[in-house]
Parts: sequence; C-alpha cells; structure tokens
Amino acid sequence: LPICPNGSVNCQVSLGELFDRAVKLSHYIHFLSSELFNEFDEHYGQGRHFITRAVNSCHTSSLTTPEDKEQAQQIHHEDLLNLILGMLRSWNDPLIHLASEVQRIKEAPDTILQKAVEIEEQNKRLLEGMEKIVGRIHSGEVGNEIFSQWEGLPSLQLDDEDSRLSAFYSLLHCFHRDSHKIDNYLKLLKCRLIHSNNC
Amino acid sequence: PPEKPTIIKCRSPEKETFTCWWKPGSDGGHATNYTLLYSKEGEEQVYECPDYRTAGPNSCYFDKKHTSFWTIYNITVKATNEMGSNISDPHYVDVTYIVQPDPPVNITLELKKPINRKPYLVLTWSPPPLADVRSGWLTLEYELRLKPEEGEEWETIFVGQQTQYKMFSLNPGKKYIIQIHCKPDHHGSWSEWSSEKYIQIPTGESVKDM
Amino acid sequence: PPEKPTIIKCRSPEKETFTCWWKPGSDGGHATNYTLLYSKEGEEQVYECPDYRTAGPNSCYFDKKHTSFWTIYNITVKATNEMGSNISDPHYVDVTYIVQPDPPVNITLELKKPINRKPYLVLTWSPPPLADVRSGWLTLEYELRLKPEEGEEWETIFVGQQTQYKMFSLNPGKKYIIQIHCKPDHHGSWSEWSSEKYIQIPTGESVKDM
Repeated sequence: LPICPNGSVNCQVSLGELFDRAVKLSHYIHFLSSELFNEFDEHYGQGRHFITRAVNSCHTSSLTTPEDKEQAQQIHHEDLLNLILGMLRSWNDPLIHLASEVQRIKEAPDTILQKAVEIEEQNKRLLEGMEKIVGRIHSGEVGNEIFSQWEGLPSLQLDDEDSRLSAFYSLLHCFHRDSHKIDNYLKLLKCRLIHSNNC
Repeated sequence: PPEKPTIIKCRSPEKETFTCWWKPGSDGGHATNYTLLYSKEGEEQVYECPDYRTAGPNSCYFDKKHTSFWTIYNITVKATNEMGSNISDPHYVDVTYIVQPDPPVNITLELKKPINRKPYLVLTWSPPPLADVRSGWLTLEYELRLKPEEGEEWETIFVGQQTQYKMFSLNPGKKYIIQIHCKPDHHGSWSEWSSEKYIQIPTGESVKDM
Repeated sequence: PPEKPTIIKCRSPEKETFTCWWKPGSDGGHATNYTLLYSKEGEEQVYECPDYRTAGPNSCYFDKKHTSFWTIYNITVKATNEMGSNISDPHYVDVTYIVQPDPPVNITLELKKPINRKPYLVLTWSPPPLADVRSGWLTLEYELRLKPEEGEEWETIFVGQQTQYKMFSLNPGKKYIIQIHCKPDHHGSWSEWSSEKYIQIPTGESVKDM
C-alpha cells in the first residue's frame, strides 16, 4: 500500500484530525466575529442602543439549541452534529449577503470589509469540514432537515441609514452568538468522541 | 421610601452557575426587604431569585437549573419598607460574558539541565478545581508573569491552552517570582493571579526551589 | 516514451493555498507535455491542475478555492510526447502536513546595560506576514541560532511561541551572527532561516549593531 503522508494506512484524514481542524477553525471564526462585531459597534453603534432591537431577533432562534452544560451533554452526538450542520447552513446565505452589502456602507473601514469576506469564506470551509465529519460518523446519508431560512436581505438594503445599520448590527450580534455556540459544541464533541471526555 | 439599590456585580466561576450582588441604598433606618426579580430574553414571565442565602448577604445565587447561556437576563432589585419601595436600574447579563474562573493550582517549577545544552525551567499547573475543562464545556487560556525578586517590572507571557511551559532565557544566579492566571478562551475575565512561586536559578550546578 | 516524472515537493506557506513541483524524466529529445492530475480521498472524480503558471515551470499552484484541508490529495504527473506517455508514482498530500511558513521578519537586536549588572541582549521578531497567527489559526514556534562570526558551530535555542528572547551569556568583545526560523506548532516543517543579523558585544562601553 502506498505510504500516506501521516502514516495512516487507508490514506484518509483521521476523525481525530478532522475534529482538531474543525475546532481550530470554529475558534478562529468566532474570534473573527468578535472582532467584526466589536469594530462595527465602535464605529456605528455608539449611543444608538441597537442592542434593544437586536435582542430576540435571530433567524436561528427557531433551532432548539442546548443552553447549559447538562443539556449539551445529554443530547446525542449525532443530533448535536446535525444541529451544528444546520446552524452553519442557516448562516451560509446571510454571510454571503453580509459580505457584499457591507461594501455599500458609507466609509466602512477596510478591516470590516475584509473580515466580513473572510468570515464568509471560513464559514463555508467549516461547513465542508462538518459535512465530512458527519459523513464519517453517520452511517446513512447526511440529513438535510435542520435549517432556518433567513429573510433579512431587504433590511440590509433599507434607505433609512439608522434602520439599515441596526439590521447589520442585529445580524452581527446573532452570528457572534451562534458562532460561539458552534465553537463550544464542537469543543464538547471533540472531548466526548475523541478524548472520551478527558480533554 | 428606601433609596434605589444598585446591582454591582455578577460572576460565574465555572460557566455553570452564577451569582449577582447588589448594594442597598440608604433605608432611613426602616427595616427594608430586598427582592431580586429577573426575566429572560424572549420570555414575558418574571421570576424571583431562587436562592438569597448561598452567596451571603445582598446576593442571589443561580444554580445550574436556573443558569442559561447565550440568553440575556434582565435583572432588577426592589427595596421595600413601610415607607414604600424603589427599584434598581435594570442590569442586563449574558452569563457567557461574566465567567471569571478561580486561579490555576498545583504550580510546579523544575529546572532541567540537558547535557550539551543550557538549563531551562519547566513550569506545570492545573486548571482551578471548579472548572470542568475535561468535558470541553469550558476551555481555559493561561498567562504567566515573572520577575527577578528585586526587580520592578513583570514580564508577561501568554501561553494559550497549554498547562506546561518551558522558560529558556533566565538570568543565572537570579531568584525569580512566578505567577499564573487564567481566562475562558473567548469571553469572560482573567482570574486573580495564583499564589507566588519562587525559584533560584543556579550560577553553577546546584539549584534550590523555595 | 518519456521517462517517469517525479513529484519532488509540495508546500503550503499559510495553510490556505499550496504548490507542488515535479522533476521531468529524460524525454529523449522529444517535445514533452506534462499534466498534473489529482483526486481527493473517497472521491472517484479526477481533476486537472488549476494553474500551471503562478508558481513557475514544472509546478502546479492550488489557490484558496482548490485547497481543502479536510481531505488527502492523490497527485500524479503524466509526461506525454509522440513516443507515448508515462505517469509518476502517486504523491499523497494532506495540506496541514506540508505547511512550511516563510521566515520570521523585523528582527531587532538591542543591548541592554543595567547599572549594576552584566549587559544582556534582547532579540525581538515578528511572524511572517502571510501567517495570521493572532488567534491560533496558525500557531508558530521559533528557534534561533547564533555563533561568533569566526566560529564554526551554531548554538541552537528553541524558544517556543515567544517572539522575544533575552541572551545573558555572551562573550564581551565578540561579534555574533544570529538567525531565526519558525514552524507550525503541530505538523509542518521549519521555514528557511531568516537573513543574518550581526551584533558586536562591547568589551568596554560602546556597541556597534551591524
């Protein structure tokens, strides 16, 4: 048999390595989303109380996600993986529009534009990785059922600047929260499945 | 009526429970009773503090069952006495952002002297006992600081999620003070610094760990 | 037919893109054409090199869109001319394992002369521009080497993830050459050594930084 790069016999990336890379990527994506959210808030949010309109506005709030350690530990790993997959898919479309619509914000600093584009790219990359992981773990076809449709594009294109900026703020606030959930759930799953809860 | 109380701090030590403290206003000498009320994002219902005792006076302790993450708590404290009542300003809390762990423990310092290479110092430590890092629910990052005993300035080194660190550039003959603290990987605040550890770097061969 | 080509190296500078190079076999003087073909683990489909030009002759450059670090690439190169064709042995690539960063940059050397103590040298450097190291996406480790200018043997010091190092034991009056290189913390290989930096350790007071 040909020698594989890391000595594995059947020439494929091990599940442990897939989880390592997924966790490193989800950590990085949340780090980027924190920087983007904070920078946007500093630049456009001061004194405008956007938070009051952002609360309870996330398009993914219809997805039932674990909200404490016990719930997260009780959920079956296949369900939690599917949930992560569903959250990532639900963010694919809004992040594409965020990356393009943010270019039209007046005097938006380059750092905000670059981060919006990179977040969209890395989120797609993490989705690819999660589909690979789920494909490895799930015996059957990768389920497509969990998904939450985003209808927010019109609000990113409103003429009234305050409403439009508030819509951006809410989207960034929601992604900041969801990317943290994804990162947390992945770290939990990695410890459970790869390190038998002994990280 | 009693003066408006103020909610001064909320903290979670291990990302599973949390506590809030408030400071009473002046009560004009009348026996005054304090009630902590809270509601959660996306819900109309208002709840009362589940436990006023565990965390001492003027506090409310939320155990695991009453602690949710990624959701905003709207918390107020009401002071009531025979003259009337007064409510604090609302305090908004997402427990994800108020995690402040206890300091790391079991800090050990060991001087290694490889044959053909310079001696170096190996530090190891453990996460605070309360923090469940094994399950992956909480991930901690560490930072250490050191300075020569008589030195003024601390040198701080961020070491990420490792619980071991090798120090190469230490001044022979010097006695160093070393401390470590930790923080959740994304949000929350640094713990207090750990207790001080001392180590004497040998000029020659011998070494003494204080 | 042309001799079998050999894939000699594949490298990713920042875990986002990668390039492979091959060495042609003898072609008997016939005009020979080279085609790089690859498939991904668990997939039947075979793709052709997306870009033969960017990285120069006998190379294939995979941009971000064509680079996945979730899969192992099975890569072969086919040599074809009028006499026939020949295919290289398969070369398996896992992008995470072929990360070789560029060398560190902005290396500075500063001689510190504390009043009552021996002078010491402080080296600082920055990670290669391409690698976004701030958040642990690509964590780099560093190693430095130094030797007296006329000396033969390098002394190598591993300094972990620090981007600063203090050197205490240097011979007064000597002129030293110093270089640094870096490597990803898990898989991947050391970068080239940085450009040489010189520093003259003073016998007396004055110091000259070449």
